[in-house]
Amino acid sequence: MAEMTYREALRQALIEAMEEDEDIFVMGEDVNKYGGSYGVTKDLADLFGDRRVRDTPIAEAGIIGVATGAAMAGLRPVAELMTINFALVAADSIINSAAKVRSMFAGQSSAPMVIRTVGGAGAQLAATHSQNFEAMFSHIPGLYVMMPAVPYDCKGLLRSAILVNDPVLFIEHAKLYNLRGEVPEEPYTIPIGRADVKRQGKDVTLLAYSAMVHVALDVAEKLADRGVDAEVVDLRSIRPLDTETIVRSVKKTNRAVVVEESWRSFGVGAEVATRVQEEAFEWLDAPVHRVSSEEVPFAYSKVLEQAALPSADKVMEQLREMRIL
Amino acid sequence: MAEMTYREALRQALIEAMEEDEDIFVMGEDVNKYGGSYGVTKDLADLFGDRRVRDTPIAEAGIIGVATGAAMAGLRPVAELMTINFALVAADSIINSAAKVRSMFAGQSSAPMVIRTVGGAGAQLAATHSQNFEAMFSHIPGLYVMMPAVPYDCKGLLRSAILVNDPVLFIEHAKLYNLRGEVPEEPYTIPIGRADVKRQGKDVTLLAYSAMVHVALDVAEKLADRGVDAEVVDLRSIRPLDTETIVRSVKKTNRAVVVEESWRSFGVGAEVATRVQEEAFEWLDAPVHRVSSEEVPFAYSKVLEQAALPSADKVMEQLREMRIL
Amino acid sequence: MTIEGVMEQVQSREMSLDGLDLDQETLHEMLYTMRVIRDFEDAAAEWYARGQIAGFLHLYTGEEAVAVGAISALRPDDKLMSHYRDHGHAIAKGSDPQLLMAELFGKKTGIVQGRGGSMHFYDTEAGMLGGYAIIGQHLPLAVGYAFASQYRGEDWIMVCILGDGATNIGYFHEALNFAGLWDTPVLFLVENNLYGMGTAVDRASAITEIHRKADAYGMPNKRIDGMNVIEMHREVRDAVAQVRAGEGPQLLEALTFRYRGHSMADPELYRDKEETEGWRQRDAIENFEQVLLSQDMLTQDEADDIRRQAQQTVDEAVEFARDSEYPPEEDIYADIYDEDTGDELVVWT
Amino acid sequence: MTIEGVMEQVQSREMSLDGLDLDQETLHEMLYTMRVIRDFEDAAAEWYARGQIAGFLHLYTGEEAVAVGAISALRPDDKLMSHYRDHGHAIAKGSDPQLLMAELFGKKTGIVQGRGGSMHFYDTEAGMLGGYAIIGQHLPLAVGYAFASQYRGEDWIMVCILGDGATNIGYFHEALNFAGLWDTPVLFLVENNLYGMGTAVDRASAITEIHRKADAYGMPNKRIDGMNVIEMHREVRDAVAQVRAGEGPQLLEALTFRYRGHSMADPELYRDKEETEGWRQRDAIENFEQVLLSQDMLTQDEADDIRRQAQQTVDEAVEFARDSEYPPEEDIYADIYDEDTGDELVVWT
Ligand SMILES: Cc1ncc(C[n+]2csc(CCOP(=O)(O)OP(=O)(O)O)c2C)c(N)n1
Ligand SMILES: Cc1ncc(C[n+]2csc(CCOP(=O)(O)OP(=O)(O)O)c2C)c(N)n1
Ligand SMILES: [Mg+2]
Ligand SMILES: [Mg+2]
Repeated sequence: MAEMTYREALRQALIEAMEEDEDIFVMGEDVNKYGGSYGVTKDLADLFGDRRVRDTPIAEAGIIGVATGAAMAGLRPVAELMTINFALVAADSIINSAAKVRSMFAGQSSAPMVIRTVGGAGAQLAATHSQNFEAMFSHIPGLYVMMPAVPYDCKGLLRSAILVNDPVLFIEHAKLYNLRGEVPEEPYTIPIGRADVKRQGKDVTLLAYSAMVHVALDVAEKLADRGVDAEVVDLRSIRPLDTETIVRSVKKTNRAVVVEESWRSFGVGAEVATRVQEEAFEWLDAPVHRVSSEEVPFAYSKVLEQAALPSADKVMEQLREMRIL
Repeated sequence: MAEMTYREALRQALIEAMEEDEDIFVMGEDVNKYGGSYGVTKDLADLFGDRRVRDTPIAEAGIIGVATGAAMAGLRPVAELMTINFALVAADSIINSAAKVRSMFAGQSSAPMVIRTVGGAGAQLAATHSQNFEAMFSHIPGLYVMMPAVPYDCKGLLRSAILVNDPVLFIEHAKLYNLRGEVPEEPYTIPIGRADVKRQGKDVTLLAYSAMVHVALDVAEKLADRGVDAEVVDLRSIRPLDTETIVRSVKKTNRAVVVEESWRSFGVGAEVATRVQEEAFEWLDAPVHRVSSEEVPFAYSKVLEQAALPSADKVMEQLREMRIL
Repeated sequence: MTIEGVMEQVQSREMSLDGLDLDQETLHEMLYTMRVIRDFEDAAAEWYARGQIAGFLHLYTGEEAVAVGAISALRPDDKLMSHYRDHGHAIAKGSDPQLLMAELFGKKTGIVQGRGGSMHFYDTEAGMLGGYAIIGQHLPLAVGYAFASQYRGEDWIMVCILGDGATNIGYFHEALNFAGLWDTPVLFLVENNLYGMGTAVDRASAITEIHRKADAYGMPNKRIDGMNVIEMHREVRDAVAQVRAGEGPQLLEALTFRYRGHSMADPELYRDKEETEGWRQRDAIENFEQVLLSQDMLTQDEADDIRRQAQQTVDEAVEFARDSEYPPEEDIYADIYDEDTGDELVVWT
Repeated sequence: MTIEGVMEQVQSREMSLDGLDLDQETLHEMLYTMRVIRDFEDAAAEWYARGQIAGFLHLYTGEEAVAVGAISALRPDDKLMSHYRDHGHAIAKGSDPQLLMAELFGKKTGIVQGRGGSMHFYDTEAGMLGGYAIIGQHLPLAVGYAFASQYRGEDWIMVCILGDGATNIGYFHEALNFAGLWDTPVLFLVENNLYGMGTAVDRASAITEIHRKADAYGMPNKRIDGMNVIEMHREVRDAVAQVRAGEGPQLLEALTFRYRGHSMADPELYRDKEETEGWRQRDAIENFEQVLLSQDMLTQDEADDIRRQAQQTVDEAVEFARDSEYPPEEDIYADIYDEDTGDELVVWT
């Protein structure tokens, strides 16, 4: 297996798919001449030309609408939203067009498309550029929502996202693009809806996704030093959520903490915790707790931003309160 | 106390506030000449003139943006979005402007405004016109989210919404406008963030809001016939959520079911259930369960629409599964 | 606005068949289709009043010339997307009125199996690719769909129908810019019926010559007479020929009027009865029939026959709708996601 | 596009003070402000490279004539809203460079206490009512804010600054239509620097004469020379006089160029070094200084002095920023909601 970055794994998935299927094209702000604001589409225009790698105006509602229309006509667009914060101006296109045409038109239409975008805080971009909206979009029937944490998952999940016949919101994390990891050279898929146990353990389950998986793994290391054996479940897919894997883990460990970068109230952790108590109530030794971002708009200043984000320390603190430590 | 409809109670709150404060004005699609698509602003133009009751173009992002700008300048707009479904085209204005200016500009600005809108299914309006987005907007720090169920709460909560110095998303329910109830003649406020126990009981807590309060009350009657004494808590305020009242009730009854019209996954019920297990874990005899809308886009046909909605029967079924019945 | 005030604004010509290759049969067909639309809407109103149709029902009565004139100028493989006031467009594009009426009744036999109702007709076969109820939302969809024609080197085009009110929403701006920039083969057809719900054009739009908005995208545009089915046909034919030839998108603004309220719930407080009456006097269907009669393209017997046939078509549609079954409850789970997706791609637990 | 190609498109005049009541002191002030902006940006770039400034940093280098020319034509009580490339606008509107620099450093003494950083300056006192980082979002805010002036019968106006790229988003359309319809006292000032990030105007907009988009809202509009601080002043002065007089909103498109990348992260792969070089040759600051010297409105000594003072101002700003404290962690909970709201209105449990 080759080692490559999260960014490169995504790029490879795109290239492989585009080589196989002429109907796949990429569109978005600055994906061509600029090479993508986070470099994922770098040089794609050289490989596939302006016809299949299309710069767009700054018009996210239009971008997703145009992509949806093209998908309805049988093409397979991979549309990039520069960041998920801009998904708000496209929220109607995503929720009321892309996610609706199949059911509203009784299966006569569909929108096989991927919306690639970037979420997360940590880069000092302040209140409107540091948000996590996965919980909001995962509320919507008709959408899939993916959030990979490692290069391997990037490549496999993006391929699945491109191949399924329904719209996928594929949320990358700005702080992970340079993360390196093992990635097979050949194309492969990872099923959407399958969580991944990133670390086996028996004493407590840490449920995390995207950048927070790395916080959870970090915590698990720290716990191991203190003789506590944590299991780390990487949700990977937020809609659908892999209740089975989550519940299996909690039934083994009897205690769970969700580590999420989204705001606590009405966040992903709420759904995860609710499912756990719905399906593993008898197995739980303690309530499922959440370590989330503080419920505040993110500030620019590093001190403030870091104070609002979840961290290994905060997770440790939570585990201490639960007397797991 | 006078008896009046939900619609009339809202209208009265608007009129009282507008009479008191010249800075308050109403804007939205068809609020003037047409009288409001659900009639809440009927004849307001006759009372306050075109200057203070302003028809707008069909441009929801602009409507909320303009209202936010006016609020930043010290006016107090009450902006109507014809339905919450159209809040998606205004999602960025709501979340990234109205809810952000106070914190992002360190208190130098603020957006004291009310966004009045209508949510809910049941009127056979199909997939894009029947949605419930309260969970999505309640995720956002900086916003308040209200959902009154009865005329009394309409008048008191709308007054509070108008008086607070931050943006409030005020979601009415299309099926409740003709509901009648007792409403004081004089102005009064109800604190945002206070749930209301609409029926006292000791055997099980039904947690509901908006139209589902009436389903819950209906269930409570049915339960009473069978000797089960249900408490019905009307959340009223979704952000903030009144954890105190919810938890107090569950500590008394030891069992709770959320009845919500929103889709289950990542809905309001998830947050409610999570808080209950976080704060009343030891008191719970059973997991908190949710009776929600089926996770499907709503269809037009009445059979299909009704099949997807929560109902007294479905709640009864859930209670039976929990062996409360 | 009075009809006179409005019609001054278009070069409203007499109906003339000069330069059009519309044979008698086609003309009769057009008249028939206009009558079917009119009767369909009357029946819909009736059955709404009787409680068999529900939801929002937006009728097309009065605007028939726009749909029939425009769509008669298309090829069968051309596509159409419309807004929620879509009955006339679907009928003109060739959808079966029986399936459309069944949809209004919420039946399983409906064109979208009772899922969408009045506002969401969709008929792949007819190329009627949806009625959309979020204002402006279908404009970028139409551009994207049309883009596929261009991407694949095909020569069908897309007609995207919208209202005057829809020209004020952001979608309009973004979609027209995309179309202009990418030269997608789409014709935007604005039905300017002078009102968006209860708001007159000049209370919603900073300019009232709606078509001139297209200048901002370098897009050829024109205001035309939407009450004149022949002129509608001619203008759309010409525009479509250019769009098909790859000359880029265009926009036409058809002036027209809805005789009824915005939806069945509309008390029409915002306008006088006289205004509507003026328009009814200039009824596009009666006018067209008169012209055909006077030009000897139609006999009175044929006219009566067409009237009778149209009514019969609609009666049969109602009968079909009434006789059809409601969808089974389990249909709610159908078509949320592709049901043939394998485990290697998606797992639900 | 080369500068020659672009400048053909404006009636670029020689700098002439005819008809302007700009006294020598004001002219010196303008030159000084331009220099402060230039030096401020150089310092920001330097301290970004040194890791003391982070996030997205969009510099205004090259565009100084736009901000200074335009804002010098405003009254102090006029308001301004800007996009994320807002340093120049804040400085020109009178914000203290020390507070601005402290903001870039993320300090508690910053103009918004470290909450907003580069993209979100806000200074009530100066009437600089925000830098906004979501493209187009501030346009309706500006219209709404200006509406308050009209609603209350006051006569201050709003200037709303945006980029060429921002004219393609739906917000632009909705906001300009609102402004045109309600006649709100707002002047839209488009800084057309030929690129939105890495996308040239003609790859993003169906028409390249950006100002003509305002025709769609019946709004007077004009393309002007954004490299000529005197012409900027003159045009904005004239437009503002009309806006203030209640004649409705206007739009000006200033042609200009950013010498640096879009943000500090930009490798500038999408354009040649020569293109930038051409513009630098016509530098607005050097040009202005030359004209003042040649017209005897400025001596060489004064020019040197201004240069020195500007540099000193910026040096002091950096010093202030460096010496200031970071905000305390508990600040994250400040200003989410009004902290003075009583229990009768809101209860958090
Ligand atoms: C985004 C959005 N806002 C508001 C509405 C409610 N609404 C439905 S139709 C309509 C009026 C549309 O007018 P116009 O575009 O002129 O079409 P017409 O009904 O006159 O044919 C409005 C405001 C909507 N469906 N979508
Ligand atoms: C809605 C939205 N989409 C995309 C972006 C990312 N973005 C930031 S600046 C920019 C380019 C803007 O160009 P222009 O308006 O011309 O202003 P300039 O930077 O040239 O001054 C883009 C695409 C954003 N901030 N907001
Ligand atoms: Mg209309
Ligand atoms: Mg630019």
